[in-house]
Amino acid sequence: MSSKYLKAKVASNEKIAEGIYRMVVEGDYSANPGQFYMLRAWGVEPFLSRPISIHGITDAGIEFLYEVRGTGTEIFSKLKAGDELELLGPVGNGFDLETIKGKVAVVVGGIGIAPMYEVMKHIKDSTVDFYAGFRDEVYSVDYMKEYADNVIISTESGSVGHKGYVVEQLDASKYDYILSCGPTPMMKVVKEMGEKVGTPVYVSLESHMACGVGACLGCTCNTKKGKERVCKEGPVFLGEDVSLDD
Amino acid sequence: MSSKYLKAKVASNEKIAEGIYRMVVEGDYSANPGQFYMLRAWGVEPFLSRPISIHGITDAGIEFLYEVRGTGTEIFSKLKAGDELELLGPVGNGFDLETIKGKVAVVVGGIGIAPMYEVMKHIKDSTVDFYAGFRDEVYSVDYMKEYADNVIISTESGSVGHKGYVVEQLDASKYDYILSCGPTPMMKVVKEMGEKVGTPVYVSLESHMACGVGACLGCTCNTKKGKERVCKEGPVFLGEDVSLDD
Amino acid sequence: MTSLKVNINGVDFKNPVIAASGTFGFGEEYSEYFDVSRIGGISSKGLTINPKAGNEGRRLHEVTGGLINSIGLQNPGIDEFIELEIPKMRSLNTVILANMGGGTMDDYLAGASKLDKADVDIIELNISCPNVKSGGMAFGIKSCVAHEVVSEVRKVTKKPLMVKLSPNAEDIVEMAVKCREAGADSLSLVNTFKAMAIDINKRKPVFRNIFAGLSGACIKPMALRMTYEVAGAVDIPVIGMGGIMNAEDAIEFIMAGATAVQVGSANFVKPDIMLDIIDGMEAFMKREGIKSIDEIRGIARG
Amino acid sequence: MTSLKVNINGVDFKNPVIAASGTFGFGEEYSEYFDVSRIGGISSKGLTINPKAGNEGRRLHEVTGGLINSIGLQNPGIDEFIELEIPKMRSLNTVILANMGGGTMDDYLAGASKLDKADVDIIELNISCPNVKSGGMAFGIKSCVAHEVVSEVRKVTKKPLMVKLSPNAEDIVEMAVKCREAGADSLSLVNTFKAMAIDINKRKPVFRNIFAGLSGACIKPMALRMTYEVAGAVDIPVIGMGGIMNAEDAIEFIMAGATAVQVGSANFVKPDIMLDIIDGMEAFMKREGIKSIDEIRGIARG
Ligand SMILES: Cc1cc2nc3c(=O)[nH]c(=O)nc-3n(C[C@H](O)[C@H](O)[C@H](O)COP(=O)(O)OP(=O)(O)OC[C@H]3O[C@@H](n4cnc5c(N)ncnc54)[C@H](O)[C@@H]3O)c2cc1C
Ligand SMILES: Cc1cc2nc3c(=O)[nH]c(=O)nc-3n(C[C@H](O)[C@H](O)[C@H](O)COP(=O)(O)OP(=O)(O)OC[C@H]3O[C@@H](n4cnc5c(N)ncnc54)[C@H](O)[C@@H]3O)c2cc1C
Ligand SMILES: Cc1cc2nc3c(=O)[nH]c(=O)nc-3n(C[C@H](O)[C@H](O)[C@H](O)COP(=O)(O)O)c2cc1C
Ligand SMILES: Cc1cc2nc3c(=O)[nH]c(=O)nc-3n(C[C@H](O)[C@H](O)[C@H](O)COP(=O)(O)O)c2cc1C
Ligand code: FES
Ligand code: FES
Repeated sequence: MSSKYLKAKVASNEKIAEGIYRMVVEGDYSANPGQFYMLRAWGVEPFLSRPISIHGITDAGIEFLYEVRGTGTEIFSKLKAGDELELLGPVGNGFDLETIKGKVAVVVGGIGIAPMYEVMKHIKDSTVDFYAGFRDEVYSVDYMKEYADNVIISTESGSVGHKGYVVEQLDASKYDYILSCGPTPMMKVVKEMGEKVGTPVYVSLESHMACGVGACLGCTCNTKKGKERVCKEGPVFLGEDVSLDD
Repeated sequence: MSSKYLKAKVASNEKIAEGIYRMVVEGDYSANPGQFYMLRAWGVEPFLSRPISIHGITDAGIEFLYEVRGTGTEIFSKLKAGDELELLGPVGNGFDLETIKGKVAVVVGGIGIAPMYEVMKHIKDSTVDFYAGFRDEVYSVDYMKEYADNVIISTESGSVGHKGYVVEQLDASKYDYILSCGPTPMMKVVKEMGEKVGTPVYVSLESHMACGVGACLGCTCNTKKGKERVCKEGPVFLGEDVSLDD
Repeated sequence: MTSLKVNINGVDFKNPVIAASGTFGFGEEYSEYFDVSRIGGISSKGLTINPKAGNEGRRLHEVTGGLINSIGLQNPGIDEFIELEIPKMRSLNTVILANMGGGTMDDYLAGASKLDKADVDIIELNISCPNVKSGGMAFGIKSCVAHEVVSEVRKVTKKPLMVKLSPNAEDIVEMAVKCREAGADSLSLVNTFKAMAIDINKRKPVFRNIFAGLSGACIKPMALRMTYEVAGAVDIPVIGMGGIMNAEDAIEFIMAGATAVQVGSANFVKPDIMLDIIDGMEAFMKREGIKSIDEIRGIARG
Repeated sequence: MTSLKVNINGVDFKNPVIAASGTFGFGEEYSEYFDVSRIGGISSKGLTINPKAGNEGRRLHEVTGGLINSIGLQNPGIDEFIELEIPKMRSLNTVILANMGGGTMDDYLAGASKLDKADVDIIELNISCPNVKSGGMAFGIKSCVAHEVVSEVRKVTKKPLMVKLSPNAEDIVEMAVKCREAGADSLSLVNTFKAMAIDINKRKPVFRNIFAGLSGACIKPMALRMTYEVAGAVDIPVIGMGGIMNAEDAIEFIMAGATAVQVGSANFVKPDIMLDIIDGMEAFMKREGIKSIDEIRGIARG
């Protein structure tokens, strides 16, 4: 699980929903679920590399699931098989899957689904309920089912599953652990629900990053222990340890 | 021949020699031979568009012949059929082909050959001797022959034709007009040879450009009339009117 | 109805997007490429009392996110501008700013006196020019020097006087305050940043004058900061510029407190980029339910 | 034999490529990615006498050709640096520069006294820090203020004292001269440029402190100019930085007169970019038949 800086070839890059792509990159990878890579497929512009979670690791290589938001992800979306990508990683801590056992809820919103495929794959001796919320179009859930005991879908538009927010479906007291990734307001609700009933909640945070390796202190968040680096001590934090206020 | 800013699709882009590419861009074009376009196939980086001469205009579109020198031409070289290109032009004056008649010598060095295909195509009622010098590899001469009465090749390496510089083959006194494009030191020699025997020499200059339309005054050269813009009054100048000193 | 109209020193602008001096000629060159009457105004290329040939040698050098230029104020002189260019500019049907430079106080005064009687809407006084008397340090570096030039020029013209600040000023806020005290009706900023490049193969500076002016996207974060600071320090209109490439950039300058913006180097990236900027600003305002640009001017100042 | 070796204030460097403060941590983070012992030196993240939590809110914002940062000198304090970090840094087997900041004169003096006895090779004094007493204007803006700090710090340490200049100085040349007069053994420049960004959707500045520091490729042409000017004004070693992305950039700084260079934001683009720069400089020198970097230092100055 040592980190490296490497160049690798894109094996495939397909659009799986509106603005959502799944890219497979060739090579031999090993990482802790929940870790991420700093990706780059350009020269100096845009200046910074982009943090993208590990979606899956297979014999064919590593998979990333990403949403097109701006310049960087737009460039990713245009990569074709054979194009080169620079990867720095795996970085960050990932989930502590030795501890997380029993009845587990995985709660994601939108592209927050990205890291959870690899995570669920590695949760052992547990039952996993997978709660996924989307604005309208549902993606990736089909193959996520592989590792989930139950799948509960919500959409804001009501196009699939429960009409409304994902958290409306969740009863935190039923679980030993809750793992969450998605928009901050959603994770805040999940964290609070867990705290109310004493269920530990792990959240995977986002932050603007420059170095990705813990050197620049640009990505810090507020934790009980003071400022911690999302790229190094995170992106996964125990909900009660971390502040989700801006 | 009005100038426009447009987007067009690359029809083809092939390597024809080491570091030399010929690109065809779709659309309907008309221009004065010797004019050029400001080309762009990227966002803000590199910041400026690149001046590239019209190599040929056909029913299929417009042809550019270019040498990979740095970032911009490198990006051009990677364009594939269907990719988009931004074109501003045609700009500049081009050659005055109403005047240029009789016994004409066209003298080029390296990629200076680019504008001359379209130029020779349009020289009427004349005999055209085409002198082309290369470092080593010879390109484009095959189809240039179409419009030339005689083709005289020189290479510095001696791989094809005369071993040495192209100007060593030229007897300026034999011609009514000489047209030249290539490295400045070469054009300087041609200009001086013409001046010695009273043969008018037209040179096509290069200069660093920003706007390409005559607005920024960044591309000026020294002429008898003072500073003139290579992108507007040029790139073609009468040799005796223009200074080729840096 | 969304309105982009602004008024600067009594002059009405269709919209707050003005072509920056030196990047747009006298407007004619670009009129082949788009309907120039749609932009808010044009600041002429920098004018001097006598015609100027400009600098020798390389004049342009590209850098990451922009370019360095060493044009050296090449221009036909104010007389020819008045005689030949103004009539053509007027036919472009937009506001005319006459950008004027000088090497001595006398140059400035002679130029301003002539422009005062000419058919231009605003005089934009470029104080980034090297001061012949003080060994070439620009008028726009020390506030006291700028104060003197602006005061004197103020006396010879009743036209709206916009003073264009140099980002190389020792203290841009003090500079703004002094220029306002000296009688400026409005301020525009920033001019180019003092910069240089070296040709490592030739082992010498790219430009004959060694130093030259940096512009383009690369300077935006600093230009925006200066605009924010200056807009907070004076009560006259501030026109922001420096690296504006799109509508979002322009809106940032407005939210920092600018009354209008100028667009320079971006014109080299796309000849009709100012139309994209105008349209983009309008689209943003519609989306956000903003009726007049006044609603968002300076809003980021809290 | 091509040699990249340089000596600064009696300290030997394998090569003139030093990691810039705040972009390279204490070196450990990057040692996973490449052999850090190959670089010339490491300037530690900015240290203060007491531990600092740094700034709240957004700390980074990307811009064309670079980034704006508002880290706010987060660091564990000089005591912890001495106890825990120096031993680890030493094991990286390269020159250690301790970059030190402060909010008051006392902070600087207390910090310098401690570092004087610590196992660091050079103290790099960061005078871009806001001066608590003078309403937050940085020590590095007015030469007289900088002169005072440097003089006092000079008294409490015998270590080589490198003063890191701010590009926001009113007059960078005067600043350099004053710092040298005050006892600086060498100068490094530039720190980040004062800049800002506005989030147009939130209608407010991106950073809590409104202003923050710009770095990266976008600042290179200005940083190079300042290095050229400063190297011409003082007779002590000048260490250039600001937007160095590759060997060509580094060579430009050397030809402008820099003894060595520092590389900051480029580390974010490619973790081992400093090795590319070192290798590229060596290749250039071989190609051009240059035996020692001294042969080209300042050569562009003519
Ligand atoms: C640890 C981590 C893991 C992530 N995993 C994924 C993933 O698996 N799939 C996915 O689609 N997205 C993921 N993201 C978010 C992703 O990094 C951003 O959407 C992306 O950087 C946006 O870049 P852009 O150029 O498309 O957008 P722009 O808006 O053009 O980006 C501008 C700048 O902001 C930064 N930025 C913008 N949004 C964010 C954000 N939300 N978080 C951090 N930086 C941001 C960019 O890095 C860049 O510096 C992750 C973020 C983090 C921190
Ligand atoms: C009127 C005109 C017509 C031209 N026609 C052709 C042609 O048909 N085919 C061809 O291969 N080349 C042509 N050139 C040269 C071509 O424009 C340059 O080779 C090209 O701009 C280099 O860009 P780059 O990004 O690859 O190199 P870089 O070195 O990365 O360019 C850096 C900067 O220098 C400028 N630049 C570099 N070299 C030159 C140069 N010699 N002249 C002007 N600007 C330069 C670039 O525009 C850019 O601003 C022409 C130049 C001019 C002025
Ligand atoms: C090629 C060029 C020529 C310029 N000439 C002038 C000038 O004559 N007078 C002037 O006040 N500013 C001049 N400028 C500065 C611009 O008007 C503008 O202030 C600066 O470029 C910053 O804006 P930008 O980043 O949008 O280009 C010139 C800029 C460029 C690039
Ligand atoms: C994230 C970040 C943190 C920085 N922290 C410090 C610091 O603590 N002390 C300091 O003197 N300079 C600091 N700097 C400035 C750099 O050392 C350097 O002077 C500046 O970034 C310009 O160089 P560059 O363009 O190569 O990054 C920091 C820069 C960045 C980007
Ligand atoms: S991104 Fe640099 S410390 Fe996290
Ligand atoms: S490139 Fe602008 S005038 Fe020629």
